Amino acid sequence: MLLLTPILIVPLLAGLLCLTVRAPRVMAALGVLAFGVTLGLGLALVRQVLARGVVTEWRGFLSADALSAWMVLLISTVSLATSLYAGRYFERDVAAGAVTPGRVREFFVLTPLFGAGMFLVVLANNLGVMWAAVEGTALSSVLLVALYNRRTSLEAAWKYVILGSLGLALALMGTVFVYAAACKRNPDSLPSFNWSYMMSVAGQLDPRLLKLAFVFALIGYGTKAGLAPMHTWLPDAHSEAPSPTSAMLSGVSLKIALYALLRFHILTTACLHSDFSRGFLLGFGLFSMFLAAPFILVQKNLKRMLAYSSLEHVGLICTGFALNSPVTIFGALLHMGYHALTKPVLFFAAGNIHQTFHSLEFRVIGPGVMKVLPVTAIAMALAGLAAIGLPPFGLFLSELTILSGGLASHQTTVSALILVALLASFCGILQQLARLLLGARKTGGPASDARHPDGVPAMALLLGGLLLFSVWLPAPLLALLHQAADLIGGRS
Amino acid sequence: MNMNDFSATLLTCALGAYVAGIVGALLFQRAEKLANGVGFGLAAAGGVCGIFACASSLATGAATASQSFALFPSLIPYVRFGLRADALGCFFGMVVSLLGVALSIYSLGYVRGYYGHKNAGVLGAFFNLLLLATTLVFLADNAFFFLIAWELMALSAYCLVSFEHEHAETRNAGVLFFIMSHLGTGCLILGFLLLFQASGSYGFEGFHALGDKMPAARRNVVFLLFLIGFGVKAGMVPLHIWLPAAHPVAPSNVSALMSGVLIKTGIYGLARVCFDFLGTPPNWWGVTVLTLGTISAVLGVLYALMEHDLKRLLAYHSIENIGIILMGLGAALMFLHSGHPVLASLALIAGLYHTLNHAVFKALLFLGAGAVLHATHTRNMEDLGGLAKRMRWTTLCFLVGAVAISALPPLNGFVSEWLTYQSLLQGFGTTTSLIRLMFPLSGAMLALTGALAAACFVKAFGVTFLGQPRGDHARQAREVPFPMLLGQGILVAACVFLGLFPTVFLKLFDPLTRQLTGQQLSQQLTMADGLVLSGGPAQGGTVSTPGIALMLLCLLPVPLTLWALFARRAGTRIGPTWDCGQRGLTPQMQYTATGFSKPLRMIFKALFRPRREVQREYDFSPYFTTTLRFESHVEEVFQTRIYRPLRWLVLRASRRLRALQAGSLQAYLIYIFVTLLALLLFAL
Amino acid sequence: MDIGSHVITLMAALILVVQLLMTAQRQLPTSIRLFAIQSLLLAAIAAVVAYYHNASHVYIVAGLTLAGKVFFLPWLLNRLVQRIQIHQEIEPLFNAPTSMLICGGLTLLGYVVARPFTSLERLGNNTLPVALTLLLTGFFLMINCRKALTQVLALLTVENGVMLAAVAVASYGMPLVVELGIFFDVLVAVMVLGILVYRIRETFASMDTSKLNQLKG
Amino acid sequence: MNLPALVLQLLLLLLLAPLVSGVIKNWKAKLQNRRGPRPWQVYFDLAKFLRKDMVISEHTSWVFGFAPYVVFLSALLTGLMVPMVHLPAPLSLFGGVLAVVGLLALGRFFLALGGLDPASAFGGMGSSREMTLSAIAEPALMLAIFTVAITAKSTDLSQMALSTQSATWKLLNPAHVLAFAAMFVVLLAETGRIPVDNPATHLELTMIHEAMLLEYSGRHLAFMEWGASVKQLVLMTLLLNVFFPIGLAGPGAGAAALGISLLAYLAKLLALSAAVVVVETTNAKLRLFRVPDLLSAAFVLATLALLSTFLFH
Amino acid sequence: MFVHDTLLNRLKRGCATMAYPAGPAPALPERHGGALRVEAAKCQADCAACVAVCPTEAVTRPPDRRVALDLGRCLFCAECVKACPTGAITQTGDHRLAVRRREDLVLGEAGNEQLRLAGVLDEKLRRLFRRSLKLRQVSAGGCNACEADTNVLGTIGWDLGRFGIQFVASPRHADGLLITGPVSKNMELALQKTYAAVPEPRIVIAVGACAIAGGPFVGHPQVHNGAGVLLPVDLFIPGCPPHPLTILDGLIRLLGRLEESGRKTG
Repeated sequence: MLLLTPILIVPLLAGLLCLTVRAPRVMAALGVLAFGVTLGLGLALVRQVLARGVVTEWRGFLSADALSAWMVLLISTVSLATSLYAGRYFERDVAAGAVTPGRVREFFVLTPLFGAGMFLVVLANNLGVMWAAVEGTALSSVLLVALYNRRTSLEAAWKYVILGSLGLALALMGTVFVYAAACKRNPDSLPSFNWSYMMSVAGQLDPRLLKLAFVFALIGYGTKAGLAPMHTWLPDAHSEAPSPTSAMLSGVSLKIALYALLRFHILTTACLHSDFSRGFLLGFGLFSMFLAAPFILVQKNLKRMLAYSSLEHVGLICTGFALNSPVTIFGALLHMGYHALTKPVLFFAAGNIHQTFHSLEFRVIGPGVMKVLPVTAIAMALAGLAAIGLPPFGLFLSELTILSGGLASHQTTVSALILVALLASFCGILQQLARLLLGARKTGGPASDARHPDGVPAMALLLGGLLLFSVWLPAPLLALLHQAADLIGGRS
Repeated sequence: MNMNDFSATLLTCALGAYVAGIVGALLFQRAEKLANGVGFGLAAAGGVCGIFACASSLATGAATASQSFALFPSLIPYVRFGLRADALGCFFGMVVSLLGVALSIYSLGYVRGYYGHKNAGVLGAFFNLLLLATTLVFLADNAFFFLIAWELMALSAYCLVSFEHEHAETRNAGVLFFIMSHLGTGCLILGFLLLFQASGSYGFEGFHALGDKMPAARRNVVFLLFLIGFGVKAGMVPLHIWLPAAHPVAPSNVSALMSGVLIKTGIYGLARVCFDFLGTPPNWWGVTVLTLGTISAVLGVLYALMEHDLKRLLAYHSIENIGIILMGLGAALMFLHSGHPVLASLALIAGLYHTLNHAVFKALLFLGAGAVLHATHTRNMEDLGGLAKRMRWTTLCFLVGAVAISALPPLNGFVSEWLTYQSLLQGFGTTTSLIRLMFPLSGAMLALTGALAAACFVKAFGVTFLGQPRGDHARQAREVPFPMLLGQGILVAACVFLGLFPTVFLKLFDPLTRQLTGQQLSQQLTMADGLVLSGGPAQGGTVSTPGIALMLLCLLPVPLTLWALFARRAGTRIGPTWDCGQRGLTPQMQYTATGFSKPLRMIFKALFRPRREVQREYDFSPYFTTTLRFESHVEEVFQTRIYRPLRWLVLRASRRLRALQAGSLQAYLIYIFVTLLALLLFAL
Repeated sequence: MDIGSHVITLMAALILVVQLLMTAQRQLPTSIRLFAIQSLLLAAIAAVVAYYHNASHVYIVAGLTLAGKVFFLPWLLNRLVQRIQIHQEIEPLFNAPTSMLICGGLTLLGYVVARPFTSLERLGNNTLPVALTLLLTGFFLMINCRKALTQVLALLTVENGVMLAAVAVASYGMPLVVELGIFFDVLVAVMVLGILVYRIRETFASMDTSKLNQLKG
Repeated sequence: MNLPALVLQLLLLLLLAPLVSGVIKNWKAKLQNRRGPRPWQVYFDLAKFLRKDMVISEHTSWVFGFAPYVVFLSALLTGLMVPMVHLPAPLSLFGGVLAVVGLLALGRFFLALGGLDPASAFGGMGSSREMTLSAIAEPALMLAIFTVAITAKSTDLSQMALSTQSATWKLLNPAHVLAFAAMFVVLLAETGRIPVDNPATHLELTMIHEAMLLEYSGRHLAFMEWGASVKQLVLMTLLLNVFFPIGLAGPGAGAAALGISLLAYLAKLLALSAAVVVVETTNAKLRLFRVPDLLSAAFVLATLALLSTFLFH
Repeated sequence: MFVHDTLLNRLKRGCATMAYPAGPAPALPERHGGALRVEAAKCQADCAACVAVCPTEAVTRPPDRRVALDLGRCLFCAECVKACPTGAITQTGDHRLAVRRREDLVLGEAGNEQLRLAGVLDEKLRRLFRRSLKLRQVSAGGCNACEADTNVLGTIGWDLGRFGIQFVASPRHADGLLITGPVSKNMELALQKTYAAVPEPRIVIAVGACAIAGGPFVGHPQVHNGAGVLLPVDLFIPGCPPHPLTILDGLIRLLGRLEESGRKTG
């Protein structure tokens, strides 16, 4: 029974249907329906993967192993929450005149395409197709970032597209070199570009070529994944995009690029059996974490702070993979899941605040948001506490797993550095959120609007999921993550 | 059902009561009175169960043989929510439960002040969460669960500290508290992970006496990490700045709980790590803890003397008492190193008994301060005065607390300081190196601290309760509702009982010292069937607080006979206070808190660096001033010399780093280009 | 066989020359035309490779490159230039001589990096170093010029560099579906860039990307 | 502890204390070449105060009335813990030197509160200065006690006296002499003698101990004065019987030995009083903020004593 | 060294306190005329020489009655002695002037040509204060002459302390007030409050003409003409200022420490 293709087709169809439909409410419903279906398919895929290890379709063109199944789950959850939130969000935006109905239609068309692109990335077996899919997601998200047509969002979109395309060009060069290594092995027949094939022949590939390929892929996909020092587009894009889009960008699109980089990392380790690629990932990961902390500390804009916090979390996930012990990789995958559940809530809350206060500057919003938007403020507080890694929420669990894995494999200094970076960003975010949410309302500014707070179902879904999975890790999910961890660690 | 199951079930229902308290308080948020009743009622019930559970398992010695039992099945693979009510955990559990009961009853009355403008339900919920988390911290039996409980405790304490978050001062204090606490937790996480690395598993049993198996360098690193981590939470001097900021702004029942129990988690941690995990310590550990303890004690009381905000004064006193406890622990570590387990357990008992005493009388004093705040809506001692006649029972309770904290004989402060003196005295003979000079010197500093504490509490009690009311708030003060008095009454009873019958409590310490140092001292320390407390060696000096109290009563007939003989016909007349014949004393003529501490401010000028500004406005001649503004400051050395410059440096560096993201696309492209070139050139 | 490799080497050198020209001059229309020539040369190399390895799908690739990059994209960009009436590139970051020097350095770097892999090529001995140089100089061109449209062109030259590497190193290009994917992506990318350039032109009334610096910190 | 010894010591304490302060006043007068009040004048004063009425300020609370009894009783209780004539002091089981220091601190605590209660500026000033100076004196006192306690390996006063008595050379031991000097300075500070505070002054602004009693009258004042004199006797006895326990009757001593012990005790007491009188007449009162220097000098003396416990023997 | 020299010097000087009252009283200076003696019989019929010359109208001679000299108001300037042609008023050189009742101070009637000696306190007060009397000195507007003479009693020569009499700082500790000065309006409240502050049983001693009857300031609107107006005075010690011996004599006589025959006691 076909499983992978519908995951791709359903969002594509939803996107195209939105072109014809008139009412924005219907478009939102379509989006929710599409990603609801993909979530269901994703769960089915997980059961299949646990049963058969790898699920392939179209003679190996689409293949899904444990890692990609896990990514499918993340993508559909985040996209579902985003489309749930986007419906009411744009109603208010249109009412406030910030965006024209045409643009809203553009949003509802592009978001499912964006989702479909991401699905293709994780399901594509062929590295070239994977590259094309990542390029596709990049392009669709550019127009989403430029939705508001303000000077700053255009600037952000331009930087996003230039840096993104440049990065992907380098990534393409990396893919070409990988393919060249494959061709060198058997020059006569046209080798298949499939990932599974590549892994089977990894042993005989030319190590020097693969090193060069990995370097290009690292810079290329690293730019898309927002690893420092290639992260400069990230704060601009995530802060200027409409909140649903920045939720998707931060929540999962960074991880898609990281997924692609991971594929190259697995390939290189399988071929070189050395710490070559691991060292780079470690270096860039730690650098991202340490670079994010000062920016968070002195940040003046709410969504930019959340963007830097994503930078820090991606850095942590990348370092988790780079520590290369089964426990740390398991921790990193778990962290991906929890971060995907937490970050969108923060962006939705930021969206509500943006629409109420018409600004994202801490100075303008000022203290006392709790008094103006109680429900949003509470959701933001909970998600904030989760983001800085406090126990009731899962992120503490995954961070501690990564750290204990690091120490168990005797990489004490690196774990200590990770801990220092986490503490630094903790101080920054706590200080900013406390100054923002608590306190008495200063005179003037919008009165506490008692109307029904928007975006609650989306936030409730994510926070509920986060709390549920912080306390309970269902067995199939656990098995999936262990399988994925073995895959990345190169032991399966 | 043997004793172990009995205490286990009691413990579980205590925790259950707290959880019910949280849920109940949140559910009935709308009905304030109900939320208050349910929330704090259940907290009190939980406390009572906790006391019986811990006391019973300590008394019957079940604590030593207790196994850990999982609180609830953990759905996460390698995390096990195991509790183990061992001796040390039970002792601290008893402290938190005892305080839980008294404070909850007090809160029933205190929270009425919040009806109408603040949400009593949320306060009740977080109060229960704090009690739950603190109890779990004491009873957790693996590092993972310990850290989770530790962070939950810090989180709920943060929410409680910034409960009245309308004022910016409260918010800043809350953030400062949480950040410093979390930095401490960072050190703890690293420490526990290093232990996990050495032992292979998270369980505390695996960590037992792990120190001997670890290389010396790593063991010292682990010790320093734990010292910093737990030192921040305990409020040791260099890391204490959050304490005088956070406690005054929190609601009084919360600051009582924080001062009474929260900072004791730091002491529990140090005791658990230094005595249980790290095996026989090198000498410099004990010396460091003793020195830091002494410095904390002296600086704590000196800064307390300069305060005229009642709750900041009490907060600084918490630092002082933590210093005294650390002196006990430090001395115990040094004795463990020099191979005197009996003396080590004496010092340990001194430290831990002072922990219990401090928890009780500090909570009592904070409740007193809370009652004053509830009645007069101000914490500034300069506006109070004359409350003795208006709030009769609160005055009595505060006086008992003041006598106890100043370590004056019949009450419990004296007993634990007497034990500390005994251990310091007997410590002199343990080594021949010059280190032994530290004992008498820290003994002298302890004496200085005790006397300064007495001076500080004469000021605090005298200026707040005696004399004439200085402000109209104080003039209209009325006695606080009954539950608040009952809460204070329980703690007064505890103070008196702990003071008069220390030998009863020494038996509770037996399982504890047997677990940590392998000694059992209760026989050695008690004489004359429990009435007299001995210092250990045969003729080593004894004290009997019940004896002192009894003799104070027996000597009462002496003045009474003198009265009967001479003064039967003498009458009493009420007249104005003697004012050298002036027109009458105004309240402003009384001695103020600042005035009271003026001599000490002059004597310790080098430390305080007092600064005073006098602005004089006059119309035509400087000799006829119309208005005079006087301002005097005492410089908090740690803030101005260490923390503020540090913070300024970090912020300046971050701002300079911000220039990296200066907006120009060219710069961003150059970053990527340089990275690419670097990798191509060097990495291949 | 060797004639083919000579031809390819020649065309690779020509591509490099075109690239250096583009770095030096400032006129927008001439840049577009230079890009068209470069794409033409690339299509030619693809055709030669296809001829010698008689791989049918490479012909399709060559044809697509010809259609897309030599005719369609330059036409699109020229139409855009007319619409926004800006022809002159303003003061670049480095003046002409320094940028030429830097390109020289980058070429040297390209050769150093590519040296161990020249054995891979079966046709034309140093197309890989040229491809790498093309990529690096395209990157440098993007840094150097401030006009949005020139940045698009620089991006396309980088993309040409990658395609050249693909043709040179992989025995005869990549599988067709990958080539198609890449090709369409490039097309869509240029269209999106065009839309953005147009919008920036409307809101900022100028094409100078250095004005895009409000987002700080 | 046997009851007759306790009652005897109590009576001795009550009767001897006013006599000692009377003797000191008389000798001071003699040294000022005037006849001065007779040594038993203090009895007459106390008797008169007891008979007189009391005028209590309207602002005072119950603490004002409670303080004199605490001062008086705590002083008496410390008296019973200190060996005066017979070696194990009647209540030596109830507390050693630490308990004595603690009880004196309790007395001082309530004395200071008594000073603050009537809301008069003098009382506040007196208690502020009293608490400050006693706090500065405390470390020197404790270090001196530690020195002796370390050599005697006990904090029990009787044990200390016994250990000093056993080795006669101990009297000339530098540690003991230095500790005695430090304790002597602390004695002057605690009992409010001239270098620190002038008991006979009329200037309220210079008083320390007297300022707290300004509001007391009648029997309260009697108990306060009596308590103060008992406290002075206790401190003197502490000084004498710990550093110079010559003639102190051992545990099983007979009547004769007790007699000799009493005589020796009185002689030593008079000698110490003479020393105090000499210091008082030949010195002027120090400025308030020069007193800490005096007390830190005492602290240095005590530290030297501590060092010399193991440097010189 | 310093201590050594002081001690030697002090011991050499020995006790400088006078033997009085055990020994003889120190001689009064000759200018001090001592108590006055008024023999009304010697007065000539309508002679009023002394009345005119007295600065404080201490001497009165109402038409129908014999001459009356009020020693309370008298400043002992001895003008009347000089002015009296017949020597009716003479100076007796007797230092014992203190009296218990105000009316005892008025001389001239048949029986009391001379002052009666001050009687002892009533039995209850005497037994209370006999050996320990603490006085609180209040200077109610005085010219500091009486205060100086009272102060002299504290010196080593007179040494008031040996009788158990002591001046104290706080009225709470005092048993009585020793008032000097004519009690000016400004000091009235202070005097009242000090008196109120002294616990019962308490005595009041007025020293000097001002305290008794206003002295030179008698009749001045800002003055209350002595303490008697406001407080019940137990002992009057006339003189302006009374010689320290007189004050001392008054005090110890009040306490009954001076058994002496001769003059009647009041």
